[in-house]
Amino acid sequence: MDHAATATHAEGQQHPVAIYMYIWALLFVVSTFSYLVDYFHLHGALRWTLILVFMIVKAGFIVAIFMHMRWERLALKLAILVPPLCLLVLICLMAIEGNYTFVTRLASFVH
Amino acid sequence: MAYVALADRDHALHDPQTFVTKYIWSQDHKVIAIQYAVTAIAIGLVALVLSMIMRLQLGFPHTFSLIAPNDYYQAVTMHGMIMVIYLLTALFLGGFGNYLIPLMCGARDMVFPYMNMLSFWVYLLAVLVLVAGFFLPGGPTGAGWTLYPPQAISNGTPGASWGIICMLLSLAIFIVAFTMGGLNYVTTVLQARCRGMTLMRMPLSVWGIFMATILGLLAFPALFVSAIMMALDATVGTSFFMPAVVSMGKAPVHHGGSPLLFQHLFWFFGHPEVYIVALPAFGIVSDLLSTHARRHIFGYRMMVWAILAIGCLSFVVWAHHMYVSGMNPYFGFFFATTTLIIAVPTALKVYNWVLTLWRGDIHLTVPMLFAIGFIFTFTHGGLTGLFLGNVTVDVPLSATYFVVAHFHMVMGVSPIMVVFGAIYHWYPKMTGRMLNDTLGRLHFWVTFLGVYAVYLPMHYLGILGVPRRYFAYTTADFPESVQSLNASITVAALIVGTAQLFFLVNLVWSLRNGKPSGSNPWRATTLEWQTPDTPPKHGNWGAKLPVVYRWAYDYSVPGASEDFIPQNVPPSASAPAGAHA
Amino acid sequence: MALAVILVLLVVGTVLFHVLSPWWFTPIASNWSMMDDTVKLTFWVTGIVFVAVNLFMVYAIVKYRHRKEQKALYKPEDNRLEWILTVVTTVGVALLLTPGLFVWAKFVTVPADATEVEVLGQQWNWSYRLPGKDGTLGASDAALISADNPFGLDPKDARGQDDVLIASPELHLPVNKPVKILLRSRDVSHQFAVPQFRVKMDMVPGMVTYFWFTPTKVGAYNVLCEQLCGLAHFAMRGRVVVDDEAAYQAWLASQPTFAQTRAEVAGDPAAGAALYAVCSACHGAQGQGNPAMNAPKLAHQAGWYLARQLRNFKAGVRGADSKDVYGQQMSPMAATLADETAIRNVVAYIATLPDERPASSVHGDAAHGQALYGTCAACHGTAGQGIWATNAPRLAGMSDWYLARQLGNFQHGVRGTHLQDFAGAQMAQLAAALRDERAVNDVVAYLATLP
Amino acid sequence: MAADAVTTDAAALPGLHGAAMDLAADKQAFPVPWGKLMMWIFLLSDTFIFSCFLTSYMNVRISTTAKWPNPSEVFALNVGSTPVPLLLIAIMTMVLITSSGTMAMAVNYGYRRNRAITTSLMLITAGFGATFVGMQAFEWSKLILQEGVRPWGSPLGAPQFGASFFMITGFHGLHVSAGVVYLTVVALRVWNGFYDRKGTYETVEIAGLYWHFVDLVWVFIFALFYLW
Ligand code: HEA
Ligand code: HEA
Ligand code: CUA
Ligand SMILES: [Cu+2]
Repeated sequence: MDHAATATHAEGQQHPVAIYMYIWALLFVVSTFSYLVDYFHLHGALRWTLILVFMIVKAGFIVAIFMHMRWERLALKLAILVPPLCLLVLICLMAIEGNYTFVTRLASFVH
Repeated sequence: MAYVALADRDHALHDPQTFVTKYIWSQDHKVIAIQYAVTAIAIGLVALVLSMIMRLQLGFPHTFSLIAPNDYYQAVTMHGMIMVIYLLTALFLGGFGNYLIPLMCGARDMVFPYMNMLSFWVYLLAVLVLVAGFFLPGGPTGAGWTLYPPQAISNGTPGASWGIICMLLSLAIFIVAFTMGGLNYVTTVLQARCRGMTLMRMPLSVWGIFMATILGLLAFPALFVSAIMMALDATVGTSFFMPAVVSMGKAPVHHGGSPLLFQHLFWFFGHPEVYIVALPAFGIVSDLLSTHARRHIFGYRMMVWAILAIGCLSFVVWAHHMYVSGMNPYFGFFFATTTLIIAVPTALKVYNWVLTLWRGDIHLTVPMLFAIGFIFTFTHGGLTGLFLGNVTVDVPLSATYFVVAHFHMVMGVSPIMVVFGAIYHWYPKMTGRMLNDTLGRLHFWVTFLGVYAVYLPMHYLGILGVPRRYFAYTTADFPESVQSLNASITVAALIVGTAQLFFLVNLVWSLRNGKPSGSNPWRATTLEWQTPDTPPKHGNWGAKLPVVYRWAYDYSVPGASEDFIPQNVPPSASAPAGAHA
Repeated sequence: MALAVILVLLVVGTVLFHVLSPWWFTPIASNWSMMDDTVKLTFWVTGIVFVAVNLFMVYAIVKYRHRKEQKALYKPEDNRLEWILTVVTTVGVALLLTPGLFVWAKFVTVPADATEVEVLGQQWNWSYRLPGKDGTLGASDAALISADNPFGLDPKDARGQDDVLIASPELHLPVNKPVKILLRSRDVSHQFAVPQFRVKMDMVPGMVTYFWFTPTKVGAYNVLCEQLCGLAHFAMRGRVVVDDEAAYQAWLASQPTFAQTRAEVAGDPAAGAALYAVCSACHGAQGQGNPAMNAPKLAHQAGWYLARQLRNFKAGVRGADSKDVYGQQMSPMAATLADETAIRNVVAYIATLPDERPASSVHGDAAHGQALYGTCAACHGTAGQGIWATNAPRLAGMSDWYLARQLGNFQHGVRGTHLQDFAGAQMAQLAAALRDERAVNDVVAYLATLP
Repeated sequence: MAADAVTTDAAALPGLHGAAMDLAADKQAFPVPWGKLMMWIFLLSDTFIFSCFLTSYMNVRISTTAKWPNPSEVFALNVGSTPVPLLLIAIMTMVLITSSGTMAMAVNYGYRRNRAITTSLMLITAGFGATFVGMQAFEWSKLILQEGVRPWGSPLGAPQFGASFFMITGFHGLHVSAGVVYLTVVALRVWNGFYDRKGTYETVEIAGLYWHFVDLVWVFIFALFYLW
């Protein structure tokens, strides 16, 4: 947490430029990976897991480093990162609902 | 600490010179609050008149027949939407939120006054766009305030061409306005409190408004998105919510959209929305009760946690509005459970309100009367909510007048009670004069008894099976007695409606002739009553920000010389530290 | 203590109102009596809470009202009490929820022996489809819907051929047989609701929803639409008739299958011409109508509408009312048409007649009429051209005196009162929105201005 | 709790307890400038907007019975004669990520009060942003003119494909464009020393937050729309 200390004592968020370069490079790599997932026509569960994993990783880096979340106080981290969780309920239920609609359509409509 | 200084950093208050910058382009949260309140009440009165027109049709369908079916549906829609969004949401957050947050937190103003000012003007624009609907060809939309597609945008629904676009546009604008204001309220509460004002010392009014604002910031996006998508469906011809439909025998132009998706998005907004109008009422009524019962609020911590719990839960109960919508029926289990769980924290709040009165020193002032009226009607309305929340019980009652009765009792009556109580309570601070007491009591009694006479019987119409959103019934559907009951409901509603004149007259008359109130007529502890001058000047606190030493509820502290100790009074012999820091 | 007294009165009054209220559930006619039980249970629990909370509040108001040198008790937290209350409430809530969920579990699981019935909703009426011999429904598609395939069934789907189509809003069901109601909508969301059955469900366009029940009482029940579906939502009625087995089979036998409706041959104008000779006496050789004979213009009126009216006259659904003088004259005339083919032929002939504009004879304020017509336009079309999908006949360019008279008939219960005249009943409800004779004349006057 | 004004030394306490103490502090809950917190909360709200868009897209895509075009073919670019899947999208992604990198450094130099570098880095960022929007315009025109995809339907299959695509990328594009303007304005203010006079460069960081968020959203769009 000494970072936090420096971060708050010195003005604003100051961290060695190198770390941005590093993350930047990482994001490049991960993006390339997720691109390759498509390039090599991976399918099914594997494709999905990879896509989502890479997505989360990238999002994680951007929020944590570029947006300095990593150096913020836990209170702020929680305040910003917890509320989106209630979106998960919406997303899951909407996926199920979409499926349900799809099934009823298959069952009784011309297609 | 580098950052602690931030909160001490005083606003660069632009000092208003001209009349215009003082009262029109004002950045003073108090002026903005009043602008918000007046606009909201004005448009609220429109909705009130609409409701009276509806009642006349329902009560005396053939004697008056003022309106045709399309007018009726337009009235219902505008009535509902105006009341929920443009009256209550705006009044509680834009009005009371703006006025109370900085004063109760001991801030000089909102953190970003300029944006706060914009918020009002954009809100006004939203109202104007909404009203414009009345004057466009085809009139305002008659799709019901839930605006379900395909109905909302297909012929056969009044205002399906211009009205609905107006409505969607107005909602989008309103959301922009609300976001500008809301960001201000939240940030002010979190970052701009005065010294010693910890979150757990804040008055519950602020807590309620704060939580409601957060709900708004997270729930309005769903409405915003669905408004955009529906507007696209209507104008560009996309098929988000529109499946292939044969409207009026014409071949389908849309394909494969999902109407249920809209309903889910709408209620993902809609349910938090109902708490957006409920939570501020919860908070404010807590302060009214405690002040006028000269007793601390009972179980303050519990009250705060309940507000938080209700806020979180309100995002996972939305589909209790959709039990019979044709959604995946298995959702019923999940949503019935989450919905009934909400009853527990809400119940605790009810208990704590009553327990605040218990062993109090109750002054039956006008605000107190309204607060008690709130407890009575809210308990009633909340309990009927349990019927509807329990999926099986909802099936026969859904879409009947039972629902209408439920949500009027809990939203159309109880928060309105709080609005009135709050205005009687804070009017002295806003104007330096008391509202007339006799008129006030008259207003209370007619409104309270009147609305109960309106909405109690309505439940039973619903149980009998009378559907809502019906322009008229035939005797083939329901016995004559339904008609006579509807007639008596209408009479009661008309009386209540006109009784609001007592209030409006009182508001205007007391401005000049009310008896001077002094700075703290109710002998209340919270900071807004401790301002150096009443009404507070721009900047609220004169030279020095207040410092807070105690929670907001030090009433009747043992050993204190007075039966109340303001939050900014340091502990001393005559003012011992309360039990609760 | 006026407040306390009044609050007590309100609580007592509420309970009394509940007990004495004549407004209560309609007698149940399905297997869902458990739903009523859950409702009753909820009333007990919430009722007790309501009384308890409010009476306690009254007690507090009375006992602790302000008096000289009285001081409130300072005791911010009482965790024990809070916990007890939490537990009690949780128990109360669980008490309500558990039975509810059990019943819901029944609701979502359709019995294996339930027969399927499709309800097709549309602005603003109902029609139904039964699976037929093969016990399965054929596939449908909104894109296939047209005046002669109103159900939008797929002609190529073998399963659909024997589907029984019920074009009328009246559905018959056999008593004590579980049915799975499949709900489909043609245009917007509707809701198929019969208060006596308790259960109901929305029908959502673009998908098919369902619910099930077992009718337990022979009788006729009104179907109400309980999802706002546009202007005539409140007038969207149907009927479910629960029959004993014999009556049901008899009814079923008289309903056409999809294949049969496809097989119907178009009417033959030549044959119709001969039949029309009778009609021409009153309605004129060109079907231009004749006020002197009280006979409206027929030319240019929609064929499906004429056919339905002829059937209605024949069956005594229209023109039976003693106050409907001219309708009573028409009935025997319609009776001269032997059968469905005759009706189709004469209608086919009328379709060949030239359209000439009758002189207008009704005087009113067309401008005001235009405002009023906003409502009518929803079904009859902004140009008064008539729309088959809403069962609405052409109004523009038809005999205005006749329109005025019919509106009057609808308003005064002369027309649209027969149980089988659903469209008429619907029109009657909307005609009621026209305040008086003047309003009627204004609308008709406006119609006369339409091309 | 002490009865007189409390001022917690938040930075001192780590972990949950520290978080609790932060929230229990008087005056302010978070050791960040007002504007920064406001931006964070706004972004939170915006997150809900984009999530609703994406959820809707997911729902309609799952529920439609029509064929859903395969994005990796639709968005392929021909290099010579061989179609390379998602080529342009990949490049756009890289551009946006790069812009995020430069922005991050701009913030950094801002706090070091290095006006020249900050300004130039921000302008570069804005430049990348503009490039991104340009590429998007190209992609749109290709989709509309060559593939014949329209918001109300497409020859390739489900009408929701075009609809969702134009709506989501369009809404994101608006965010980017707004960001470009926003960054340029702030950059100029940096240049003319506005923030030196104001005494703090937090505005640069706030602008940065917004920009990174735009990048973040693209990450999700890329994964969920193009790769699904
Ligand atoms: C302020 C607004 C507000 C509030 C606070 C509530 C509160 C609740 N509402 Fe209400 N509701 C609306 C506004 C509101 N509602 C609106 C506007 C609609 C209609 C929208 C439309 O269709 O147009 C609606 C519709 C509505 C429906 C949909 C009905 C239908 O369309 O079929 C449902 C169903 O679950 C529901 C449930 C509830 C529940 C369970 C609560 C709970 O929060 C209530 C909790 C409170 C209590 C329970 C009372 C106090 C508790 C005690 C005294 C403890 C004792 C209890 C026990 C021991 C059991 N409401
Ligand atoms: C806050 C919300 C609110 C309020 C206050 C009201 C107030 C009233 N409502 Fe409304 N109503 C709704 C929200 C509200 N309603 C909603 C959401 C719907 C659903 C719409 C839909 O189905 O789409 C609805 C629908 C609705 C219906 C059902 C129509 C139908 O389904 O066919 C009816 C019928 O009687 C009705 C009647 C009334 C009456 C008589 C009042 C009376 O006004 C109550 C008595 C008067 C008061 C309690 C005073 C009110 C005070 C103000 C309005 C503030 C004005 C400001 C000042 C006077 C200072 N309303
Ligand atoms: Cu159909 Cu309402
Ligand atoms: Cu709800």
